[in-house]
Amino acid sequence: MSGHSVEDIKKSVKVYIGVFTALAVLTVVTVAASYLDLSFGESFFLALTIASIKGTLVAGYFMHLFTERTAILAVLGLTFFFLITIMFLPYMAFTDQAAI
Amino acid sequence: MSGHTETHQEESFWRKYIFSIDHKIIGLQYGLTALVFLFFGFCLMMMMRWQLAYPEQPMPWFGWLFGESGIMLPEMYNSLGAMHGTIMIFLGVVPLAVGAFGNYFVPLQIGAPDMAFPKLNMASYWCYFAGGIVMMVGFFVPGGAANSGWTSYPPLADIATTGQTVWLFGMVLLITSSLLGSINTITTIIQLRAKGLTWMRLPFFVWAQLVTGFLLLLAFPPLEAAGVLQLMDRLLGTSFFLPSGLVVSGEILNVSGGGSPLLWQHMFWFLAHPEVYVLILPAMGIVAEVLANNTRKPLWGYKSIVYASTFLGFMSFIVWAHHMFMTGMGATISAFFQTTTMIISVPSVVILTAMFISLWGASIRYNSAMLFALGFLPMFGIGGLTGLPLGIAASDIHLHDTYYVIGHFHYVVAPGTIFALFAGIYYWFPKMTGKVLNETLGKIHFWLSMIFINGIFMPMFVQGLAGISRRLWDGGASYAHATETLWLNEVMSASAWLLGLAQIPFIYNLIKSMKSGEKAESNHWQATTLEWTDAPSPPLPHRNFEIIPEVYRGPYEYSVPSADKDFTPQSEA
Amino acid sequence: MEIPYNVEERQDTGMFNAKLGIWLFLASEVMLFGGLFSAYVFLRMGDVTGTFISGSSELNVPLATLNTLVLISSSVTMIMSWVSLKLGEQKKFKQYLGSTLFLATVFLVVKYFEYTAKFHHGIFPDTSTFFAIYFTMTGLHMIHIIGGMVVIFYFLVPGSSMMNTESVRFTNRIEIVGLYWHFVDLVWIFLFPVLYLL
Amino acid sequence: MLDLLRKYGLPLNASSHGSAVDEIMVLFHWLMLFLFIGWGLFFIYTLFRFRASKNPKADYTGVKSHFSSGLEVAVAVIEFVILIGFAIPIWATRVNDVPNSATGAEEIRVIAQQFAWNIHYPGPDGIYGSLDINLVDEADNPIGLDRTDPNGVDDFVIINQLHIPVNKPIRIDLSSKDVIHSFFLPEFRVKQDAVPGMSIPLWFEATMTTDEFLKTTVGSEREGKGFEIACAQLCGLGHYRMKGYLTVHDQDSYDSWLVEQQEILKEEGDEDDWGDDGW
Ligand code: HEA
Ligand code: HEA
Ligand code: CUA
Ligand SMILES: [Cu+2]
Repeated sequence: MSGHSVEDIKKSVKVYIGVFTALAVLTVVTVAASYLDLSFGESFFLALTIASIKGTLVAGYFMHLFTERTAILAVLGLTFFFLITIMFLPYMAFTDQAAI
Repeated sequence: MSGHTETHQEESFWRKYIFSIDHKIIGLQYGLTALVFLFFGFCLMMMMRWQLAYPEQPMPWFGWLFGESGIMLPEMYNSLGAMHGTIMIFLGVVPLAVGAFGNYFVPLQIGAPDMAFPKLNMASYWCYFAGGIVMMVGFFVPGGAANSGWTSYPPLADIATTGQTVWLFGMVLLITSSLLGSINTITTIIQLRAKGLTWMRLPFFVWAQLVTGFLLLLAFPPLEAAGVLQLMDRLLGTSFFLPSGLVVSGEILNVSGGGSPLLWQHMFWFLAHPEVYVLILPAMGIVAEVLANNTRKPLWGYKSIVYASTFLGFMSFIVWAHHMFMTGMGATISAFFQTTTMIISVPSVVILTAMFISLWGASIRYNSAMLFALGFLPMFGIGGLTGLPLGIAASDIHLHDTYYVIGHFHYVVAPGTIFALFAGIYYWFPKMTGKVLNETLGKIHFWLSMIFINGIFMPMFVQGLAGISRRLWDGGASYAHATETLWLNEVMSASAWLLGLAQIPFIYNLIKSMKSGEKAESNHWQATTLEWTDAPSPPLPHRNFEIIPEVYRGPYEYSVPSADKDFTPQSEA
Repeated sequence: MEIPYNVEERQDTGMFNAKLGIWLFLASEVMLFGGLFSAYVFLRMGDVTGTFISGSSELNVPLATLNTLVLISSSVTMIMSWVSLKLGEQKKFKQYLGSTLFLATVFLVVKYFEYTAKFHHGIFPDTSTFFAIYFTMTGLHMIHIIGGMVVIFYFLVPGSSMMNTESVRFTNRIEIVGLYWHFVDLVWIFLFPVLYLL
Repeated sequence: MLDLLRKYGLPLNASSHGSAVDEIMVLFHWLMLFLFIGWGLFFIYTLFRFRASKNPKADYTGVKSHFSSGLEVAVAVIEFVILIGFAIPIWATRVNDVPNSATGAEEIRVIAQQFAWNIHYPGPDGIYGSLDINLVDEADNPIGLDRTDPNGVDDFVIINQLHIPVNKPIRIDLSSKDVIHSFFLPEFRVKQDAVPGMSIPLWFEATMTTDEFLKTTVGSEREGKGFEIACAQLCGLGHYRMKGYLTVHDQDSYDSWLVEQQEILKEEGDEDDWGDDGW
């Protein structure tokens, strides 16, 4: 993000520190949560939710995605769609096997 | 550093022709290397066709390649088959269509001085070159080159001879090359379009390359991941693709187990289906250019072609499991993939239809380039149409892994893509070399190729319907259900060798015209796109244009009613 | 004639070339790791003998937590180095970038201990499918870290003179290195719970 | 169209579901032929009519009508009719309604290996003996059948010889010992990959005995050659010779064949050289 004024940048430094704290806290939280006595489904959901929040913070602030150009967002949106496809469609095929 | 000085610097031979960063030189490097590989892949196939037509008879002239008996052994046949597929697709057609034509003409058609990242471009070529060398090394390791098909299905590929490891290393290099290339192409097209060259004014060839770039960019990485996993299986004894409890030739396979052979198939076809559109889209792009130019009228339904090809690109990511219907797929998921497969055939119909309709009202010039482009249309039509029964699980029961499939895809890749590439060579040769290819030889080349190529692939449908499996060393000779159609093997093989002879006028033409061909003008075909109208007479200078052109109109403004000549260049104000 | 938009932004797209280039590269990286995560999902769901659960319980969570924090910190120092460049504070830039390199080294050292501990217990990639995917994914991630370190080192020492000759371009390059580095961090953010905690 | 496909290779159909498969092929080949001939005529006409010497000045706009969109929609609609009306239901009956011995089917196991088909019959008790890979012995016990298991005493395993009764649903559970193979019966429109680590069921019902089939081959090049099992998936250097034989009996001769097998089993046990090359 070029074209920022000095003020803007100084402000964003505060944001970065905030994000860092959030990431650190969430890391501790996710580790702590793994010691809770949860079912696989619950812990899976919890762990992935936290990871997604952390991921969003990194991508959104450190990588400036929140304010990025639409061209890049479009490329990433497409990628994300295919990511979901490759992650889950094979698995769905696997659950729908004619095999017993 | 905005000096014009650098163009005047004397560059050493190495810098200029070997480690060049000029997209045109790199394009030529790609082109020549790819042609050599195509030729080589073709030679492998001509040898296989001997074995198919005359099983277990010593091969004349080349028999020494297979040891004293002169007979091709089954493991050799399998090697040649796998390498033929790999070489044709990954070392031949894609580098020629994307590496050579894409590299050379995308910057020229969008009015850019070069690709966005010239050094990356060079790296991508050398990765490809290295990948090609590694693939060739496979032939010399113990046990011969990879012999598990170009699809490399484990467990067979996991337990295959060393050649498979070499194949995997080669693939990793080729994938890296494609990734670097696609980043470059996409960036170039998005960033370096000349002033006024809006999206709907792009020549269709550029659109095709853009979509292709995205396919390569997003579909290849999962295969790279799969390649790494298979390497781990082979080198470190993991069992990603090996289930527990395998017994190979009487020995219990000593691995941890727990893997799945189907995982590989998903990851492979996630690439390999988009890959087939990588083979066809640039070909369609070339055909569109040649058609518009030689019909002397705008491409009919340009917008619908553009939308159809982007839609095609998108859909190609979610049809892959139509290659896996016979792996025991359940009703729901197969319904999904059958539906997407039927949907993806519609944009192809749209594109082909638009191209046919473009002919109406035309003033058709029949030169060699145009003949090949026209030949492409029905040939792709046959290939595409025979894809439909394969896309339905129920009919695929009978047709899967038979010669019907071989017939289907060769119609799209050989008389389809290869013809389009020939069209591209005849069309752009004058721009690349400043010389014109001989038309008579070109027409001989076309007609002979057209006849013999159908002689090879048409009978395959018959054999496929009869149920002859592919990848059979003896071409089905031992099967009763093959007896009635077995004689076709000789017909096909003879056609293949004759097709080989038919390439001689072409190769001669290339060399002869390069040396002493008729000189070409800078806009030899009276075309409208920038590479013809604004780039100076060939050979082109390092940065392509003296001044960066500006664009005022669509790509195919031929025979504009009020204009004084029958073509109106894009850059004409 | 120079290639346009190498340094300055193109108006209608709002980007310079390398910015788009790195994002495209990262998109392909997403698919690369996506492929591996897909393999993980597929194998885990087909795992009837419970090797994934027993395997992941043998991993060292405290060490990995430490490493997560180290990597997050390196991401912050990375972005701060870019900020310093923007503000023209070259000395701070070097300090921050140097810290990033240092933290990356720490990450590798910790990883080294983790790996060797596994080897001592006779755990190798061929022990079970879980460890196979564990070593593959963390190994590939490690290669990315090392690649990033090489580039960072380049801009810290031999390539830093560009800071004075072409400062805009240099800042752009640091931004791009940063994007890559954050991505590597992001991958770890997902690897960590998936491999260690589930 | 079916006659045309028959003329160009398609073998006759000897199973009850095969006609449905053929029907889809027929429908699609009609569609293909129609499109190809339609566009082909248009193509050739334009090539001739609009050559430069005849039509020196091209028409900028060309075709104005939008009949092509109608055509595209029509193609899509036809594809979907075939898809939803025929293809999906047929596949569903293939994979969902798999019969078993309780519903009156004959159950047989096929275990593929490089490069042979091991056919495992459960014997008179109708229950398969358990398998153990540690017992595998390529000469005498290729599938590792546990003869100490009471269910396994009467089982018998034949190599490359599949015998089935006519007009009775056959359920085959297909698996593989080593690599992927594909179980292909061309005349029965049956094909299924044998994937190691999985056991995949398939089923069909023969409508023609081998004897009846042989009568139809009289006078052709194929005379005297019955049904075969082909391997359709590359499985190594012996892929081309991984051929099995299928004999379809009428119920009586099938029953007596089963009895005969039991006698052989009693006399010779696993020492017998089960299976031979031919029908
Ligand atoms: C360039 C390459 C290419 C292209 C474009 C296509 C296009 C299509 N392919 Fe093909 N395919 C391959 C290359 C290609 N394929 C390869 C290499 C394999 C085998 C891999 C292996 O196993 O080794 C394969 C295998 C393959 C299979 C798996 C078969 C099997 O293993 O059992 C299937 C199944 O659905 C399929 C379907 C399709 C479909 C529906 C299309 C559609 O996109 C086609 C749409 C096109 C049309 C519908 C034509 C429209 C034209 C007209 C309407 C005009 C006609 C008029 C005249 C000609 C005059 N293909
Ligand atoms: C792009 C892909 C491509 C192309 C172009 C071809 C082209 C040809 N293929 Fe290939 N083929 C495959 C991809 C391709 N093939 C694949 C993927 C397989 C499956 C492999 C597997 O089972 O794993 C296969 C399998 C395959 C088989 C089945 C083998 C088997 O199953 O046992 C056969 C059988 O006949 C065959 C034949 C041919 C023939 C006769 C040509 C001819 O059409 C060749 C025509 C070629 C040309 C016309 C090019 C000529 C070029 C030049 C002469 C260049 C000039 C050179 C210079 C100027 C230096 N191919
Ligand atoms: Cu078994 Cu091919
Ligand atoms: Cu496909």
